[in-house]
Amino acid sequence: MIPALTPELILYATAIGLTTIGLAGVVLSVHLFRMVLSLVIAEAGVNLMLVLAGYRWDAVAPILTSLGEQPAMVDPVPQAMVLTAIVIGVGVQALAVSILIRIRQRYATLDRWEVAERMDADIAATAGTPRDVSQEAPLGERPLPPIPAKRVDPSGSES
Amino acid sequence: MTLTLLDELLLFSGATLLVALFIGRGLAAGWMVTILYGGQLLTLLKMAALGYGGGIIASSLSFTVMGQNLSWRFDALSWFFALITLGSALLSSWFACGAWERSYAKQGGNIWLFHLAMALNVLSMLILLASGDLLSLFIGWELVSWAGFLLMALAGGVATQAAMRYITYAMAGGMAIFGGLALVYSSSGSLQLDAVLIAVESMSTTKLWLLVILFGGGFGVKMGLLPFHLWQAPAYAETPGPGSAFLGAISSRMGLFAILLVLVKLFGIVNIDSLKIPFTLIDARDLLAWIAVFTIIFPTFTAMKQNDARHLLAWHGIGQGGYMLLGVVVADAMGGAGGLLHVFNHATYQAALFMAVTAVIHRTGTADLNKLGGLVVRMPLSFMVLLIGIIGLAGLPPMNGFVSKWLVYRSLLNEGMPLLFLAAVIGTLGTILSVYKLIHNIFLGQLRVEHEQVKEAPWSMMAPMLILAAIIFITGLFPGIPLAWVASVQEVVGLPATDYTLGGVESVSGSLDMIWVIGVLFAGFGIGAVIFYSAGRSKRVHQLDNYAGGHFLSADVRYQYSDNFYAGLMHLVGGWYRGSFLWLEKSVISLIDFLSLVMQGLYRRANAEFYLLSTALFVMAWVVI
Amino acid sequence: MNGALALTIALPLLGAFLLPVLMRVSVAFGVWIGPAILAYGCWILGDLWLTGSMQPFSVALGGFAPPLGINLYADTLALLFALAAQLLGLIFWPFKLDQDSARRQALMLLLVAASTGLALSGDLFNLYVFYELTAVATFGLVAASGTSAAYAATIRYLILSGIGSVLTLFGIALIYGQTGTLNLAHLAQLAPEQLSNELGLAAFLSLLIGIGVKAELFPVNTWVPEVYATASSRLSAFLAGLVSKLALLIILRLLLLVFHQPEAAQVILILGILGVVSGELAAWRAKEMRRMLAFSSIGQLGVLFIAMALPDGQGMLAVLALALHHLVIKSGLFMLADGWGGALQRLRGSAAASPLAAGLFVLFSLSLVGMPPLPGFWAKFTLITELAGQTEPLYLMGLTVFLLATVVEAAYLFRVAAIIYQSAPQERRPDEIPKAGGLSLATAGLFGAGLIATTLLIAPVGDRLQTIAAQAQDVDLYINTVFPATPGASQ
Amino acid sequence: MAPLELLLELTLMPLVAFLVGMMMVLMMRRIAARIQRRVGPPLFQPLYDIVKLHSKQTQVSHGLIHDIGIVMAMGGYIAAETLLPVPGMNGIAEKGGIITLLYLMMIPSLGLALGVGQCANPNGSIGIARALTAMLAYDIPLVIVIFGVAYAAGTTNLVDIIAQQQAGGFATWGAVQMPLLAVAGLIAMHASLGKQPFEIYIAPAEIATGPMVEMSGKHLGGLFVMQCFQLYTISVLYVSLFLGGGSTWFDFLLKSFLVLAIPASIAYLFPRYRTEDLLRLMWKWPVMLGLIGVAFVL
Repeated sequence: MIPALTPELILYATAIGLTTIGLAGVVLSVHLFRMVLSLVIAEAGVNLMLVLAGYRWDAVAPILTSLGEQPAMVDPVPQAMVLTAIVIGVGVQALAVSILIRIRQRYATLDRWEVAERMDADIAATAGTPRDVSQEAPLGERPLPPIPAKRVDPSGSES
Repeated sequence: MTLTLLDELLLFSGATLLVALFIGRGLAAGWMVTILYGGQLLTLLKMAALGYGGGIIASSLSFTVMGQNLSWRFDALSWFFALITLGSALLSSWFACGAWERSYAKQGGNIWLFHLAMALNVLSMLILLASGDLLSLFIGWELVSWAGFLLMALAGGVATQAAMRYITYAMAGGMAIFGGLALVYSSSGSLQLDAVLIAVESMSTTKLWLLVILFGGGFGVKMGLLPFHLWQAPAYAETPGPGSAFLGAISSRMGLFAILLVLVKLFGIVNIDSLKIPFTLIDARDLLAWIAVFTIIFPTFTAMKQNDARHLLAWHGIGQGGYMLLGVVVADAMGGAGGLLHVFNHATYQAALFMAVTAVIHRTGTADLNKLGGLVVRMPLSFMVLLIGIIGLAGLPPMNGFVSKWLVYRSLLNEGMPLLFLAAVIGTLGTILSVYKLIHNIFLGQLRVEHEQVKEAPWSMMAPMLILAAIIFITGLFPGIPLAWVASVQEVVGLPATDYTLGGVESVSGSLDMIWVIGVLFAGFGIGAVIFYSAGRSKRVHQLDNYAGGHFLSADVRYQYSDNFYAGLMHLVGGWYRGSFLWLEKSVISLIDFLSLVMQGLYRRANAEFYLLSTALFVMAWVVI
Repeated sequence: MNGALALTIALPLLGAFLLPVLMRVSVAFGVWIGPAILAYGCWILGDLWLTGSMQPFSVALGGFAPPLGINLYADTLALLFALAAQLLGLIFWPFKLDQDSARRQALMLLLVAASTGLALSGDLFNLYVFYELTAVATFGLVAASGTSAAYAATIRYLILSGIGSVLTLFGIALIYGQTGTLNLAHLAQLAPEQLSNELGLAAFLSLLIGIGVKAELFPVNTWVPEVYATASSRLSAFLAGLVSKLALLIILRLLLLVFHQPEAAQVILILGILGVVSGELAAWRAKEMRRMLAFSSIGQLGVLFIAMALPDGQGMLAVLALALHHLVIKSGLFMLADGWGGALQRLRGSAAASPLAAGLFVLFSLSLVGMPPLPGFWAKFTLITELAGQTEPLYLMGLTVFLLATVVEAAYLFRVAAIIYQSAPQERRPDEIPKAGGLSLATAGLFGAGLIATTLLIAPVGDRLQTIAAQAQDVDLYINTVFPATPGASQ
Repeated sequence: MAPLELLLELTLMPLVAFLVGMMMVLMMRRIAARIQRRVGPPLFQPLYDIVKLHSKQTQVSHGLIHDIGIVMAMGGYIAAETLLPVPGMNGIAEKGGIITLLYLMMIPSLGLALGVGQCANPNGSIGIARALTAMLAYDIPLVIVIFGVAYAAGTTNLVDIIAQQQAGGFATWGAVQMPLLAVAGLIAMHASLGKQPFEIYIAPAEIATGPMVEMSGKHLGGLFVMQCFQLYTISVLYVSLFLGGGSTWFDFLLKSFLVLAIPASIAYLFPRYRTEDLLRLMWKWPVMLGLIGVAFVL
């Protein structure tokens, strides 16, 4: 039986819904930019949640119009907080997009697995350590007969 | 604050360390450090009252940190072990100065670091021996294991690998002890010895079992008891000459000191005896006894297969450790005395043997038993020292090793433990076999062409060896001297003391008087010599003038049997060497490797966000339900 | 004098925004602005620390009374960490002058300001803002090192930290919805009735995981190895040493003041144990110095989480001792990693090249592993005795995992020491052997000297830590200082 | 025990041992001869051999240790004799028990080993390796037997053990009390003699009489003397452990000769055991019997 559909419940549901959609987007997507966008959705959802925390149905927006008696007002504090949260969110997203541009220039791809692979290869190259976890060379002593010496490495990514 | 004798000793030892640190460069440094060890020994002898009457000399240095007060003091037990430590340190560093030092420096060894490591070892051992409560015991313990690591690792290459393996074992042991310490602290509220003594009575058996396992395992690692013995042989063998003599003599006996202090004195053998292993009729004491007995057998028979003299001796070091623990664990008057006396005896002949082998290495450049032979004609004195050493190690009458083994056997006989008695005898016989292989392959048989010009070891190395040989024989002839110290240690530790005489032990069920036995033995040798030499002079013959089934022997043919020495025995026993402990160690390391691979995979390309979400959901669900 | 406390945050912020402009005006003047600000901040905090009567005090920003306004709460613990933030900021100041050094220095000032704010702030949302500020500053600094791997690492870290902030906001929303206030002291008063139910626990957990991203909590620390491997070692030293501790401090304050449910402590304990296990074991196979140090810091922070999970604040002393000890050791080790950054095999024979660095490495490893006279041993001793006192099996499991982790740690640290002390392979020319030198060696030496100093005067340091811990534990002291008995405006 | 009288005993016991030992060697060779259907050597043949060997002109030696080895071999047994109580003379049996005696009996084999080692002949070394392995083989049952007897008697002092056995006449003899131990002791004793089935280490065909390959002249003479002492010591040890020692000289000698006759007669009927078969035999039957015997005693 669906609980009574009070408007308050709908708003809470949308807030939590938005957050879960955002987070699911981040987890499921492969393209980095798509992940940043779904992060935006998640933040919007949480901001809505924050506003709802101080919301009262029978009250008006917390603006002091006249000096006299004021009608019942909504709690202004969460709204102030939401302002800063939104500002921070925008700042972070701008930084994220600029870094995505850099990655696009350097790695020519924004596929998260490819970027991760390239990053590991770079770190190993700068440090000078051989990459031990790769499909071509299984770990540990080879139970099978040794690979013939002169075998060209297909991926060619060996630096 | 008045300087007690113990403070003097510790300051003296600290001064030796500083001397080694700052003026260790010059060649005279070695002699100076040796003289300082001599000084330390003198200050220790000034405290000789401990060794005979018992009593305690407290150090004025004691401070409290984070609510724990630490104090240091000496009693008969620490005095006895300190005597052995300083004795072997003095003789080892005397052995190190002079000729050996020069040749070691020529081969690129760092003499300054060697003397520094030795001084550090002696200081940390004294601190461990002087520990007044469990926390200072643990601090001393860690210092000793790290100082030992330094001494083992300074030879570089293979020695560093062996030292690395040692430090992992030592850390595991140290952490087990730390865990045990924490459990004791949590149940008794304080780490002072008397507080713990009271707390032990009220401990539940499961907690006592846990403590016995933790402390036994932790100290057992240093003593090289069975499951943890793999590190000791390569570590002691690869240390440079006199270092291995010092480590072999005393370093792993610190484990026995700690077992005596904690398991025997604090927990008390009777409590340990009451810990029954469920469903079986053996209790904790029997378990320790059987571990000790297997520690006697397996390393001794592994020693027989070694081809490097130093490794053979190091494996024997582990084996003999088993006797000491067996004696202490049987814990009747003779057993305790046997175990403790064996600590002293073993220190003397193990140091002598390692020094003799180092002298051979010094002269011939190798310790490989298959590349030596016939050195008795060129190095007679070293032969004599090695002979006296192996007679002691095998435990045959004229030498002191026999007295302590006799005591251990008599205690097993009195307590009526046939299987333990049998296993101990198997250990002794195995020692005799492998020890003969040592002396045969080095000193007897055909002298090699390249060893024609080998001279006797220089006097700076020969003097300490001869002193040790003399000590072995004298304490064999008059075992009463060390037995006096052992008796006072037994009182301190709570074992029943033995009634000893100068010649040996007096007891209703069969006594031993070494003066008579050795007297008769030498009388027999005299009569034998008379019979033998009455038949006129014999002509000395060259080694190649030998029966070879009609062939003519020439210098280039290798007419010596040394490889696969006990072939007959190995046909039967060879199959039993499956290196199961080595396999156990490898499997633990590969497990850790696999787990770390899994963890690294987790961090390398893991879908971090997925983890974050899953944990958040999981935690939320857990909270809601 | 208490007003000056706010200056320590305000000045670096002001400096951060003015620096790019000043740099363009005159480089000579601009270079000294940053260090001067930080030095002044250290002086204020040092002065407060010494002259202060050890009594905590609360500064209401802008004169607004705490329940509504934001207050800075400074007890000895917070002062200690704030001073550490300013001092380490000064020590790890990016002195290298190149074309975007202005940007890097500005971000550094931002990072230090935000860290000081984290240490001092008494309001939950204010903490969130500072937390985000640190995150953004870190992104900037990591990306500043310019390599493509750094960019990749930053973006992955950014996304993870973004989700973290989403969860933190979610937690804050829940708390505000429930109690209507975000001031820690006020929350502490209201918590027993309003936040001890399921919702309170859910709020805490989302806060824990949100802030846990920065505090290298188990499931969310996958960014650590990548960021520390790509960032400059001075930055990773600052991050690993200090910033992760501050995030931990927030969770600790929350645990002490607001959330007393046992489930909260159990979650932290489990995640701590998993952190220790994964950190230490991953470090066992690490082939590269910086990545190994990153895994080791995950392990050590896991230990801090275990210490924090001890019921009703018993572990406070252990957390404090272990945190400070880890701060000194990890910063020192990362400074050494500055010169020895690359693969471990390449370090062969570098002891001969730079004996002081090798000596320092061994000193740090010994203390990290807990060799008795060094402070590392005493820190571990406090934790182990606390853990052994508990009866619940989970704590005993934590104890065994901690002990086993130390063995694994000793193994891989001394494997590196053995490699360093090996003789260099012949074919390597002497200049090819990595040398740790210059400024970073000096800073590592500084930390080494600090370590030896604490070893010598361990007793007084121990007592001082005990007083700080006792003061930090005492909840109603916190409430009374923020809301003095008479609800008058605080000074 | 006045010191003078003790001194007299200490000299007399080895002398008696030597004479009885020679008679035993003669008996061994006579029994062997009878089995092989020949007459066998005259009465004093062992003495003639020893004197002949000692009076050879060219005595060949491989060095000091070679000589000392032989001296140790003889000396060890001479010392062991003084620990063996003989009717009327106890020597220094109280000063050291059975365990000391067991160890004293190992000294000669070690001395011999050193001497042979110095001869630098591989056959000798192989022989010694086999001899020590054989010692490892027969010593284990011997030790079990000794443990059983010592535990039953409650003391390791031979004089008390003999006194206990003589107290009840025939009924309290060791063999009667502990039959299994007696049988195990017999097999172990037979092996320790190094006679026919167990003489792998002298094996003339394979390793040219093993240790004795470079022994000639007084060295071989010394080994002959050692053999006399060896036979005497082992048989007297067995007699005092299981057959209640000798209350009178005649009964003591009768028992010792009888005890020695058993292995002597078995000896020449079997071919040699290989080393590992010797080990397998020794570690299987006598050890089994011994352990069961000890189980009864416990």
